[in-house]
Amino acid sequence: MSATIPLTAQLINLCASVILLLTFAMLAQRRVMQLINLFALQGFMLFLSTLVVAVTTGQSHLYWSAGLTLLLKALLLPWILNRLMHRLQIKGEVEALINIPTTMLVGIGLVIIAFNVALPISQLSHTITRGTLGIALAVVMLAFLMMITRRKAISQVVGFLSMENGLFLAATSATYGMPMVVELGIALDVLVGALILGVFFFQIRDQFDSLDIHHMERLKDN
Amino acid sequence: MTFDIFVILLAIPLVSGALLTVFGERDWAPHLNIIASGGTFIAAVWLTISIITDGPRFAFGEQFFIDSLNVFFVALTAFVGLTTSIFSGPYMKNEAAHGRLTIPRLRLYKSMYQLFMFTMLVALTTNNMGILWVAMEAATLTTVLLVSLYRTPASLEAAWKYFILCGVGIAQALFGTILLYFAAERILGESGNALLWTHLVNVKAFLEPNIMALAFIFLFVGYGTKVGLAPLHNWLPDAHAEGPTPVSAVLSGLLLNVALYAILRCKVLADGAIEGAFAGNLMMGFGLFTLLLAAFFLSRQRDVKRMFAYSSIEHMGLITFAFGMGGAVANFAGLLHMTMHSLTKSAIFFAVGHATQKTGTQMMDDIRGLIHVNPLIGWGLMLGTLAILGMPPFGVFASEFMILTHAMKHHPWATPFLLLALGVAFAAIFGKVQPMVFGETEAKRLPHAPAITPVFLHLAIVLMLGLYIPPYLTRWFQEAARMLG
Amino acid sequence: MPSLLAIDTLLIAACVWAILGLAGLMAPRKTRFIAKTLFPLGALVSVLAGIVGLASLGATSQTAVLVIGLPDLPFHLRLDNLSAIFVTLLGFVSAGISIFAAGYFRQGEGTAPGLLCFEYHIFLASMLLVLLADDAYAFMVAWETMALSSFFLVTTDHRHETIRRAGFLYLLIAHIGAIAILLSFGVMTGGAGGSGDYSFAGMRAQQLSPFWSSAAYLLALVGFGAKAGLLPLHVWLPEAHPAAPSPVSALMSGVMLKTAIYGLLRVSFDLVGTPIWWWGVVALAIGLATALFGVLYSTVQSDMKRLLAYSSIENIGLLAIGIGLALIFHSYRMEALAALALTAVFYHCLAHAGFKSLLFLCTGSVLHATKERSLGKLGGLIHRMPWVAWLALVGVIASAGLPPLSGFVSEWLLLQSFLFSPGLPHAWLNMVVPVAAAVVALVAALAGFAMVKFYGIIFLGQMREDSLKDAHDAGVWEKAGLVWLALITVLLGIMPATVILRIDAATRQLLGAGLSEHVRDHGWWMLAPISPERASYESVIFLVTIVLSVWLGRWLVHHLYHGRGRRSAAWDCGYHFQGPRAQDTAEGFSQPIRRIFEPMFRMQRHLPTARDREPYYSVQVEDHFWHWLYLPIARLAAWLSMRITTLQGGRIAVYLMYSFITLLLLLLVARP
Amino acid sequence: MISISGLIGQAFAIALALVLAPLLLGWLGMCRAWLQSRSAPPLWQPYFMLRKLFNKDVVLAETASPLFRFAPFVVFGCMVLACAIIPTLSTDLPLAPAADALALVGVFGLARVFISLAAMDIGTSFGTLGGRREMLIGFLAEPALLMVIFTVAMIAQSTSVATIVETLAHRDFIIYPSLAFAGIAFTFVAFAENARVPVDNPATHLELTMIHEAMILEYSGRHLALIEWAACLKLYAYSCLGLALFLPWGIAERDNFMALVAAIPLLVLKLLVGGFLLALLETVNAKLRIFRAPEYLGTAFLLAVLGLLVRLLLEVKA
Repeated sequence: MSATIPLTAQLINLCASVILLLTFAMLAQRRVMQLINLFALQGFMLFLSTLVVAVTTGQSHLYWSAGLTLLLKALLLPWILNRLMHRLQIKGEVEALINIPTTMLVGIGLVIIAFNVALPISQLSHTITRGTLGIALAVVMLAFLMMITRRKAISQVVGFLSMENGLFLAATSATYGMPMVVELGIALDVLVGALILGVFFFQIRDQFDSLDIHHMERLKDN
Repeated sequence: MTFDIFVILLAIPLVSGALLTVFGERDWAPHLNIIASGGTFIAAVWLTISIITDGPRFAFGEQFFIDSLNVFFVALTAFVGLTTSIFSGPYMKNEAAHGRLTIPRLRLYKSMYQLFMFTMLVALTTNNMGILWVAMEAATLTTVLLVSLYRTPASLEAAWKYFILCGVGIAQALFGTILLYFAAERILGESGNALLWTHLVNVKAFLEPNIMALAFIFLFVGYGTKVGLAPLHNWLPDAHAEGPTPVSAVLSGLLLNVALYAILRCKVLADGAIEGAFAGNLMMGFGLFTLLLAAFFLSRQRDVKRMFAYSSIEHMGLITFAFGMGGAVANFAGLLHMTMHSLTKSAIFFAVGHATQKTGTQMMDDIRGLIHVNPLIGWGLMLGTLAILGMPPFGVFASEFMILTHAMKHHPWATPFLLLALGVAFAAIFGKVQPMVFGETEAKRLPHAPAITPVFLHLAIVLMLGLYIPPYLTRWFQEAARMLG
Repeated sequence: MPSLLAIDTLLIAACVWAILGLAGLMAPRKTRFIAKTLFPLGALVSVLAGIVGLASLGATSQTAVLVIGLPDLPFHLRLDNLSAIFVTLLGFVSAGISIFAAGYFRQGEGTAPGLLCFEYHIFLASMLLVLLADDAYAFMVAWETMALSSFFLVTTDHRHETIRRAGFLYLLIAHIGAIAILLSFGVMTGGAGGSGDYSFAGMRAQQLSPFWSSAAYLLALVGFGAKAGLLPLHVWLPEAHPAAPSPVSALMSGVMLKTAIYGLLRVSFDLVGTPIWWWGVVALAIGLATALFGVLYSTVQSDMKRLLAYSSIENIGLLAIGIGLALIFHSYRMEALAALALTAVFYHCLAHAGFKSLLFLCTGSVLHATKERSLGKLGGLIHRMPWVAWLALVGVIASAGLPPLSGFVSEWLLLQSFLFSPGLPHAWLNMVVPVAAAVVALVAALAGFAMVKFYGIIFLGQMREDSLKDAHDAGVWEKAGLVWLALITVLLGIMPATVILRIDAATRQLLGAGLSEHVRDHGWWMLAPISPERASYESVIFLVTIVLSVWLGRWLVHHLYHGRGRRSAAWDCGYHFQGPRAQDTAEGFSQPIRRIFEPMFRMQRHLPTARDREPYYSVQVEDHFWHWLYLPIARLAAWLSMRITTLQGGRIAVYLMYSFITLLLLLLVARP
Repeated sequence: MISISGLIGQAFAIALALVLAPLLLGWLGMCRAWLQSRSAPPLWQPYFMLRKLFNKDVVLAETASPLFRFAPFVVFGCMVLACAIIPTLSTDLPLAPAADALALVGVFGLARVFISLAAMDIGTSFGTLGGRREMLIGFLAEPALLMVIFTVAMIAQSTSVATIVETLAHRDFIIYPSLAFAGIAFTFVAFAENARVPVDNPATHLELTMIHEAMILEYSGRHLALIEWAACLKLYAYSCLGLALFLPWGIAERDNFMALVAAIPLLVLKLLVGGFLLALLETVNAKLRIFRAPEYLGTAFLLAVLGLLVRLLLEVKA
């Protein structure tokens, strides 16, 4: 079966698989610094896969979005996060709420679910990269899981951004990209969001003396 | 000619938002805020009239589409936006006088307020499901800044939760949008038209049901987070309670509506593609669950704004349930209820805002005897509460009556739950508000006289609609309800 | 053909009331203008409404459709005989209360007089609309406006925590009742797959299966029962009535409770279709329990308005009994007997409206004169307030169900209808129903006990407090209102045949049968609902005989002997110089009742012992229903809320998990 | 409708009641004295008492209100009315339709309420105590009495006392077992209502036991005379009611003058026997504690209900 798949598709599938792997790595990662690096790498892989799709289909706007991805996801956001890390002097380990092995097991379960959910849909696809939809969904879910299990505000943000990466993967690989105006809008939102978050971090640290989100459990009803 | 008015509608908040970002600290800035809102409202009315007379139309190519459904929301949004800006004038001055806000924050508030209006208007009028998503996300971002305006630990926590939960939620909606595009592209081709609602709605019967179901689930969870459907609602009470009161008013009165509007647009597509009432059942289930849950939350509240936030959740549940039932009557009732809820809830928040300013606390146990402090605020809160609880002759009752009777006819199993929730909510809210309004207190004057007009203006409209819905409004609602199927 | 239809006149009356209210709202502090101009004008409108109602009895029903309302359900109004009776009641009784209020609200109490005037007149207008409404929406709007305006009236003096709580309880139960009523209407439109026509005409046209019609009936019983104060939804009544200003208590007890009876009659006889025999049994059983409960609790109260409130519960119970009997007879097509029972219901509505309003207004005068409503601190007021005292005596005798006043007529009719129940094609009913009559008899006798307590302790004996010496009699307006209501009570007492001939139109409308054939054969003074051989009552002769013998006896005694007399200290078996403290207290008077019916009460007693420094006796009577029904429900709701609020635990990770799990579940389970 | 003979009969019945009532009390006193081996007072003793009281001055308590003076007349009037309605000699009474058996209960109730109110009017401890106890007995006795009336009324298909008498006395003779129950219950009630021994003791002023006497402690002169006379009338009315319901034979029908003449001695005879039995029962019974009264009257009520059920079970052919 694999023989019938063209090389470009194989390349895209490879990129997607690497992204999935990186997501798992992020899930397992204890250090914030490493987490950001992994995130940057994930952005880079996303750029690669978008580029391959662009080359394969020859759609010009995909080149644009590939460039945007590289700029935003692989360079700008990791840089902002790094700056924040230094400015806020965040060190030490990322404390997970659930221990890492359990998280990994849950993550595998999620991947299975994601693949199964996506399976009937990807079979309908006429694009060459239909398998990646499952992977994209899995990435989204794993990022979700990461946000649930992490305790530091910054790692939650990384989780959030990596979720966006998953979405982007779905958009480019499964559908050959959304309309340009939409993609631009999305990118703008992500950027503004990240900036606002950056401002937030300072305020949070000012008020709580920490970026640990367990300080932020005052508003409750019980 | 009509093209212009739409551009003006969008341009006024955008431009004034930009202006206020720069000149927000000037003396005339609050007036500009009100004038801009007023201009938006006038433009919205103009647009509405033109839509009623000329029928639906496009703008900016096919990127924007205004029909009787969303023009109604535009008008409502512009109206509540105007009254809220009137209300926020003295309110914000008082806050500044109490030292809770600095001048730069006021600037931020005004500019973000206008930009927030802009994002909502874009979300309402866009024809592109992708831009809809972008606008929703942008609305989230602007309101996050508004919620965290006080920069207190509590407001930061609320804003953080709001941002993360809604951000994640909205991300699900994006996945849903991608899936929608994925489904549409197979029929509409890879042109940029595959996300245009007017095109989608033409081919909705040919969309692949499996993909559409999945897409709808993601869209529903995503925008549903923003609507505040349980159990995705957790951000909502925090954000409402900790932000400035005008923001609570527009969040409750407008943003929730816009999110629900997004779901409605998606539901129309899902209904066309999927056999059976999949989307409707989903909405009914979540609506009922939300309604019940929120009702039980109400009785444990101590913070007045938080309690009314839960009340908003409750009403969103009811409205979602109504639209879930579908059909001309239920949709009509749902639209009516959205209108009533927007008007009433924002009026309540206005009154609550003044009340909390007077007493200096949001804790209900510490607020007593509002009727002595200021009879108009006291009565405003009292009447608003009674209205939101569905007491006739206020309009909320009219829509609840229609929803209930329709439910009785088509889904009798749901009525006991509906009534249980409404009963519990009544006991909870009224039991808390009554001692706040009545009773004894030591009075205190505010540095700036409160703006009471918006409260009673809203309540008067709600009262009128409870007794008499003008025929043109009826036709308008019916037209919109018919479009929702 | 008159150019102005009766229904239009009534609508105008409602509008005038609303305008009067608004006029009050415009000048909230001009007490003189409000009291001496607006309230008397309101009374005038009331009289007019009463006359229109009276004139419409027996006329063909009139309908009207207003422009306001829902788009596909504008307000339908209809004035038929059933409404007309209650409109008459509303008009004539509220006239007296409004006149009284003109004198009563002179100082204003907590709320600005103008606002009170507004709430009061809106209350009147909404009650009128309830009676006229001919579709579910109009009915509900009017019904809830009525609840709302009366709620604000109850909480007039909202500075007291207890009054606020009373108001809250009242509105809550009213709201629950309204929900049940709405459901009942929903069922009557046919429920699932029905017509969905929410006008009353549509409901009449609907053919319901016995199951659904029973459901509609039971829901209506719950809904209207909550408003009327039927067990176990009565708890608001003894709280709200004492809290409200007296004219409001009078209006609520005298008129508003009757609108609930009206609603129950409307649903069970008019809208829901053919009744089933056990409906009547249910109403009968609840009515019996309510009546007995109400009267027992009324005997043990120490607050004069609470006593009257419980007495209202008792009377509502009697009305429910009558409705139950009428339903039983009606379901077996024994229309003549059903007409007898239904006439009793109507009559009792009218009678109770008159005498209970009168009594509440009297307590209002006492309250104003003494600032005191605890029975333990009153006494001997007949010396200081002769007008109020003698007029109250009229109310007391009527309320105790004694001839020759109004209360007796309705009780007599009710007992008559019990007496002829054998003949029902149902052995059980035949056995049980007469025994129920015994309970009615017990209730009537206990009502006498309660009323003697009420009157004796407030107006008779020695003054229990020194401050009572300064009490003054009611003013002119108050007196006028009291006299008006006393007149109604007396007239209803001595002219039963005339009144029943009027009522007949309504019974005939509901049942197709009435009492008029039999009643008309005799003079206006004689009431013989079936035939004089079977039963008859001539209250005029009755009254004349008693008056004559009183007068003759007096005349003879004074002429044959002498009229000499002198004053001296009370003898009291030689125990002279007993102070007012030696009299029975309110608690002491009801001690036999507490002792005999001990299990019916939830009592907390403190008895003095020989070693007490400061011996004291206290007894508090609580309602069993609080303890066994309301508190458990409240606790359950609180417990549920507590459990549910743990969902909002403050942890963002948990919140995220909720949405994650929701998403997963939907993806896995919810597929089309 | 109203015949001259009827009017004459009515007037005669009232006059007879006014005359015979004190005599009945005197007869009762005589019988009691005999049964207790005392020397008996004369039969006219109650008349002596009334004459004495009418001639005396009235001493009113300082705290008495007009109601106090008004009440004796109302009570007296009520009792006269009751006696006028109950057929003693003839069923042809023009006043009879004015009140049926239910209204009769109402008349007694009205009198009771007035005397109780009057008792409370002075504001003494004994007065209120008496009023309270009187109302207690009243609400216990009234249901039982109504049940008795119901039983009888069901037999006659009427609540009109005249019709009941006509039905029982002048139609085919049938044995009604239910009437036995009702009769016993009625006797119980009659004792209680007339302040006789098991419930009250007319001959004592002991604070623990008195009911009726406690209420009229403050009355004097003509007022007391009227009340005492009214008490006699009440006893007479109850006796006649009992006779009319359970031993109606001998009461004349409409337009039967001969029977009317015969009815008078028969009535006197019945009253003599009845009075003796009453005295006998009173003598052999002991006074009950006041809180035994509910049990006593509860028994009466139970018997009456049993009578009603027996009536429904055995005698009604469905």
